[in-house]
Amino acid sequence: MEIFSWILTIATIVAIYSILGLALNIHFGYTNLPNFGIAGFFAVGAYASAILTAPHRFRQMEIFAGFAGGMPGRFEYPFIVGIIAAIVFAAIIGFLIGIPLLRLREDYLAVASIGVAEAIHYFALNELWLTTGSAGIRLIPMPTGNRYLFFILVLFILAIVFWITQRFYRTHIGRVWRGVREDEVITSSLGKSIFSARMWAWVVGCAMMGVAGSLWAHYAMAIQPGEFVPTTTFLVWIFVMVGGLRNNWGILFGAVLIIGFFEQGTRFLPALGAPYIMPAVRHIIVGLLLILVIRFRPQGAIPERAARIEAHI
Amino acid sequence: MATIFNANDIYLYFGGIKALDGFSIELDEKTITAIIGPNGAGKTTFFNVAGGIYPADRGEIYFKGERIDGLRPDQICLKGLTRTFQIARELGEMTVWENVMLAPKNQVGEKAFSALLKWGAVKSQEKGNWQKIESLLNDMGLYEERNELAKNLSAGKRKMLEISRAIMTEPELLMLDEPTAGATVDETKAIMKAIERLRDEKGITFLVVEHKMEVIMNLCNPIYVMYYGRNLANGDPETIQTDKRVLEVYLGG
Amino acid sequence: MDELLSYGLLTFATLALPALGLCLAIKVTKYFNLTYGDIITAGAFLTLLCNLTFGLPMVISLIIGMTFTAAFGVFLHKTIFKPLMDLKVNPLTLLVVSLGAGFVVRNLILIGWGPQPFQFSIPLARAKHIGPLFLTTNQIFIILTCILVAVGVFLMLRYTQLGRLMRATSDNPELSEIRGISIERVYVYTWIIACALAAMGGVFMGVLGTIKSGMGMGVLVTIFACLIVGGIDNPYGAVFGALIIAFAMEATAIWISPPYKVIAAYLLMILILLVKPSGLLGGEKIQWKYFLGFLRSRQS
Amino acid sequence: MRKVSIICLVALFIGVFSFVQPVTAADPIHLGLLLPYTGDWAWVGAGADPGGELAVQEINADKSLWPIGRTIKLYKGDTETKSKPAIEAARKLYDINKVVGIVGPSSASVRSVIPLSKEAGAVEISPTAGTTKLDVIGGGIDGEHIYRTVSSDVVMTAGMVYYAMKTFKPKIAATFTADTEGSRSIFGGVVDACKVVNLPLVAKIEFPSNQASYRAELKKLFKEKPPVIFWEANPETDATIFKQWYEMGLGGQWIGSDFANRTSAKASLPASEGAIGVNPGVLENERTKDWEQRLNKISGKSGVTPFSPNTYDATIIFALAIECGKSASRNSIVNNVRKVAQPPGVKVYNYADGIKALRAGKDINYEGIAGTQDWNKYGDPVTYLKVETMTTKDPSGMKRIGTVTPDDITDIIAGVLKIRAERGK
Repeated sequence: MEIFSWILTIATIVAIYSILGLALNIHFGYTNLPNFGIAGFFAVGAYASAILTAPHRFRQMEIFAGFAGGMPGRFEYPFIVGIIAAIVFAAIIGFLIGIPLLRLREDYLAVASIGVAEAIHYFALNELWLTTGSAGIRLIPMPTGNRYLFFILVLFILAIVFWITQRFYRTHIGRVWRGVREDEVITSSLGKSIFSARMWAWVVGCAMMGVAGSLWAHYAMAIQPGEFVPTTTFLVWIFVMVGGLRNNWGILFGAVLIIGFFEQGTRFLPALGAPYIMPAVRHIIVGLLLILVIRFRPQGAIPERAARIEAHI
Repeated sequence: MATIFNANDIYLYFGGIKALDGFSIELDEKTITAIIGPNGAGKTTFFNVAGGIYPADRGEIYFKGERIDGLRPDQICLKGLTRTFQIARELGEMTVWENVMLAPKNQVGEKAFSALLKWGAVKSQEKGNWQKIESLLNDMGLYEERNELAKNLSAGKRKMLEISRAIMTEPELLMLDEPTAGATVDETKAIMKAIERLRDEKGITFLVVEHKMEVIMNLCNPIYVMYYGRNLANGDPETIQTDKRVLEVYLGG
Repeated sequence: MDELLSYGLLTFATLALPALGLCLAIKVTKYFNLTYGDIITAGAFLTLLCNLTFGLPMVISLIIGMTFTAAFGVFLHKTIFKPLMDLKVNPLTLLVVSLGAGFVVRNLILIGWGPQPFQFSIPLARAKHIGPLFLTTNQIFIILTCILVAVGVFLMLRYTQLGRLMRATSDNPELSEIRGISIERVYVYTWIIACALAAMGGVFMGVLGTIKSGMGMGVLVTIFACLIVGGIDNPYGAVFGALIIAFAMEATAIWISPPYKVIAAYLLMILILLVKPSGLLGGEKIQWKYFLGFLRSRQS
Repeated sequence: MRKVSIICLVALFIGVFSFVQPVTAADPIHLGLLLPYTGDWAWVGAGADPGGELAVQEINADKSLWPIGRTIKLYKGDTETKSKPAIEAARKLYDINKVVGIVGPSSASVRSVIPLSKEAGAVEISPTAGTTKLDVIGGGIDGEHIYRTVSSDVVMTAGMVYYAMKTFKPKIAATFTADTEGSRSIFGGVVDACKVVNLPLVAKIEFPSNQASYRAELKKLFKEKPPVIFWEANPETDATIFKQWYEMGLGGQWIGSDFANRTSAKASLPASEGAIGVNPGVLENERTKDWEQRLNKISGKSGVTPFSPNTYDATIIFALAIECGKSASRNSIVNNVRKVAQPPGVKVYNYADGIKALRAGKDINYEGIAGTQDWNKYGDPVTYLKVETMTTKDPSGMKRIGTVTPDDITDIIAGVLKIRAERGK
């Protein structure tokens, strides 16, 4: 029945955004690294995967239309190569960017990371030889052929990412991260290197964002630089804060709530006046929601739950 | 007895203020040494320098014959020198057991990949650590609160928590900054007992900064007296109690 | 070369005042406010309202616009940020909240004026050669005003009572509270100044280019780049950073390639973060926290 | 807490889907109108929308002329000029509203929607996507049933160059285009067209949109004083460009594309006085005058809003295809959409005649308002082009000064396609 195919579409998008949310949880929720450059790493993953998997036909079209053609369409590698490349590139670029950024105090880090994401966005816009610029990359193959199987795939990957995030929370590395979050001086006095802890958290999160990017590219089958703008980042932040920072279930909840129901639900409402008003109203409500949540329920809908040793051992 | 730790005239300036002005100290193994001195004498500052939080402007610090000044706090800790803080600083949003579980050195789960892949190793090691921690918490009277968030503990309990955390790093030299501050009389007694027992059983050397005289005089030997970042006197309790300069600047002055 | 001078100065004139205002706000209130970009937009649109809808002359509209923007800024502070600051939340939380506030303001403006661009009703003029410069009278006026206002703010900071209060508060809020300074008052005054400067910057952008909802958010990142390059804790640094960023962008456009002028700003920012995180004229305030973590680990 | 949240979710779930009702034969035929109503290209949606409204109004006007006895109902989706919302909106149209086909979307998001239409086995007729990326896909080739009622940018750029040569006879020229997809598509077309008429381009400047200053770019552009500049940018960028161009007193004749429209004129006048736009437009004759009046009743604006004729044609073609196949199934539309739009068949000039001819069992060839809509193998038509100039004299900001018909530019187009074919090898 078609309605399910629609739900499926939305569910896929929600799942992909949930991965971004979980990554942000590792960055900000666990380690207190406010990453406002999510869109950037999302883009890195998407482009890495798209460039490596786009078919020759795309390149021919580019050349036909009078463009250089460039990298996309040269390789035609399978999806698995694409997604691995997405992870690797996102991790490497995250590492390189982390070197200057991770020295900064949290709020400076936040602002600087916005700049980084914008730089990546403009890079994608202008390096035609690599990304074909604003035209973007299309004809990206969907690995499983049909959306239903792809949804299973996305769900599977989401499950893995979710498990990894949970696992990190419960094992030592997660404790170190949260120790860094709570008090760096103490944690380092207990023999844990602050910098490597932050860097690990940062790189792991960036890699996850890369995965999300790759999935998005193969799901949309077409990407343009215009998608990877700060608004994307802010959307992720908002649903993470609303759903419940530091609690992975809360993040899933937030994603379903904001990305799924809120954004889609408004599509069913009749347009009020000029067409641009409805999205504006939607954004206003999202903004107010964020403000109110932080004011009156800062821990979000589903807060962090104290881990019990009995459950652990 | 062999020297485990010595610091030769350490200087540290904050702008114009001489926080440490050529302070020197030498610790023998398995002793409980105390640093006393009026407020602002630079006791905590010395801890911060020894712990690697502030780099010293001048002077050398040796631990087990290795030079450790200029190292990061975590590197110093890994060498076997752990310090606690004057105002108990707990990792508030983490439970008590997590706080202590954070301390043990080179755990398998510390590397991201082994945390994901080496299930068995991680599990068994954490079980082992927990057994140690369990008994330790029992001794420290924290077992009941093991699943509490650390921020909900009383001041005394936080001290206990901090000390237990420090112990779990299995140090050879443990530097305690006012371990009994804010603790009730009983808690103070418990802490003193714990310190002595650890010295005798585990052979840990202690360096203690303390204000409570009864603690110092009953527990520590030798005692260093610090005054405006300088050594004023040192020796066993009797000598200190009878030392004129000390009496002047410190005891009743 | 001379074109670089003219264009650089013009870009500088659009960046300097908002950068200065934001710098003051951060210095005093101790958090980054992402709503600031949309306050810039609000300033431009409020002025547009007076100038276009009510047909008032430009200068008067600007003054009214600045007044209302300042009032609006104070309103935001009182309703959204102050309650949280009273709860002593950390700066980051305020930053995230300001993000939401920005969403709201931006889209309110969008609903009010729609997505299409606007122009102030100013007669067109041709540029003239004045020495090395090639500018219209309006542009010269704007550049001069910008410099004068900046200097005025510096003098205010140095010599007036308010300036002293602001510096005292930014150096040590607790202490100044003990001294009996009403921090809230200082916050409010700071916001008034910051928002007035924002409005002025927005109007300058409008006069030199066009006005559009969301214009401020676009320029905000560049402004942050100015602050980081110049040193966030230093008002002189903010203006200096604006100067550097402006000329870097225009130089890139002239000698390298126009599309890269935006990247140039961000790359410059990252470069500065790499070599001197505290900014060119900034103190060590940013670094100290992680000499623990990173700087030391590089040495050993 | 988790329980509560799950309950909330379920409630929301029910809330959202209570909107959805099943479709039965008696209901109106659902047709999708997927346009960028918001985002960078909001003006495209605003311009095209009335065309669709008008067409539906005319189709549903007379009960006796309803396609297969059912009315047509438009469901609108907003692409927000981005692909994520475009996909979501298209999904909703296909799955929830069960549309038989989609009119739209624009170049910005068309590439993300094609796979969806392909999977749905539905026809997609874009009234606004001029991008040359569609020149070699669609028209039913490997199952991508995407057609256009707007001509490719190749045609428009040919028109631009043709008009420039005819009117100004320049020795050299230059291009000044934004770094957006539409602009790059125009740029590619202009470059090839200039090769054909061997008009050397002394400067090819590309710039980022929505910047505060374009002085450096303009300086570069006019280094060799080209008498003609082919440009494309979005309205707010135009406003900045023209203002600063005027201030710098650089001279030269601007020739733009469909982006040189009323919106950009409103934004950039008076500085842009005299700038020319060559864009898809209707012929000047009785039929279109009358059509324009009907449109104005709907749009409440004077004149022909951008892309409204193309949207009108696309909607009409859908209705005719449904009648032709005697079925509102996606598959039947796929099979019949070409039949009604292009030769062979009697030329019909409006919906009523078309439907009557079909009922009389004739083959028809719908000749649209925007153009003859006779598609090539890739489903691309060659539409009429109008030439307008930006001026404060006309209240709308644009004054029509000429027309370019397909015949004028066939040679140039042929030349361009030849160049491209060679490049394709």
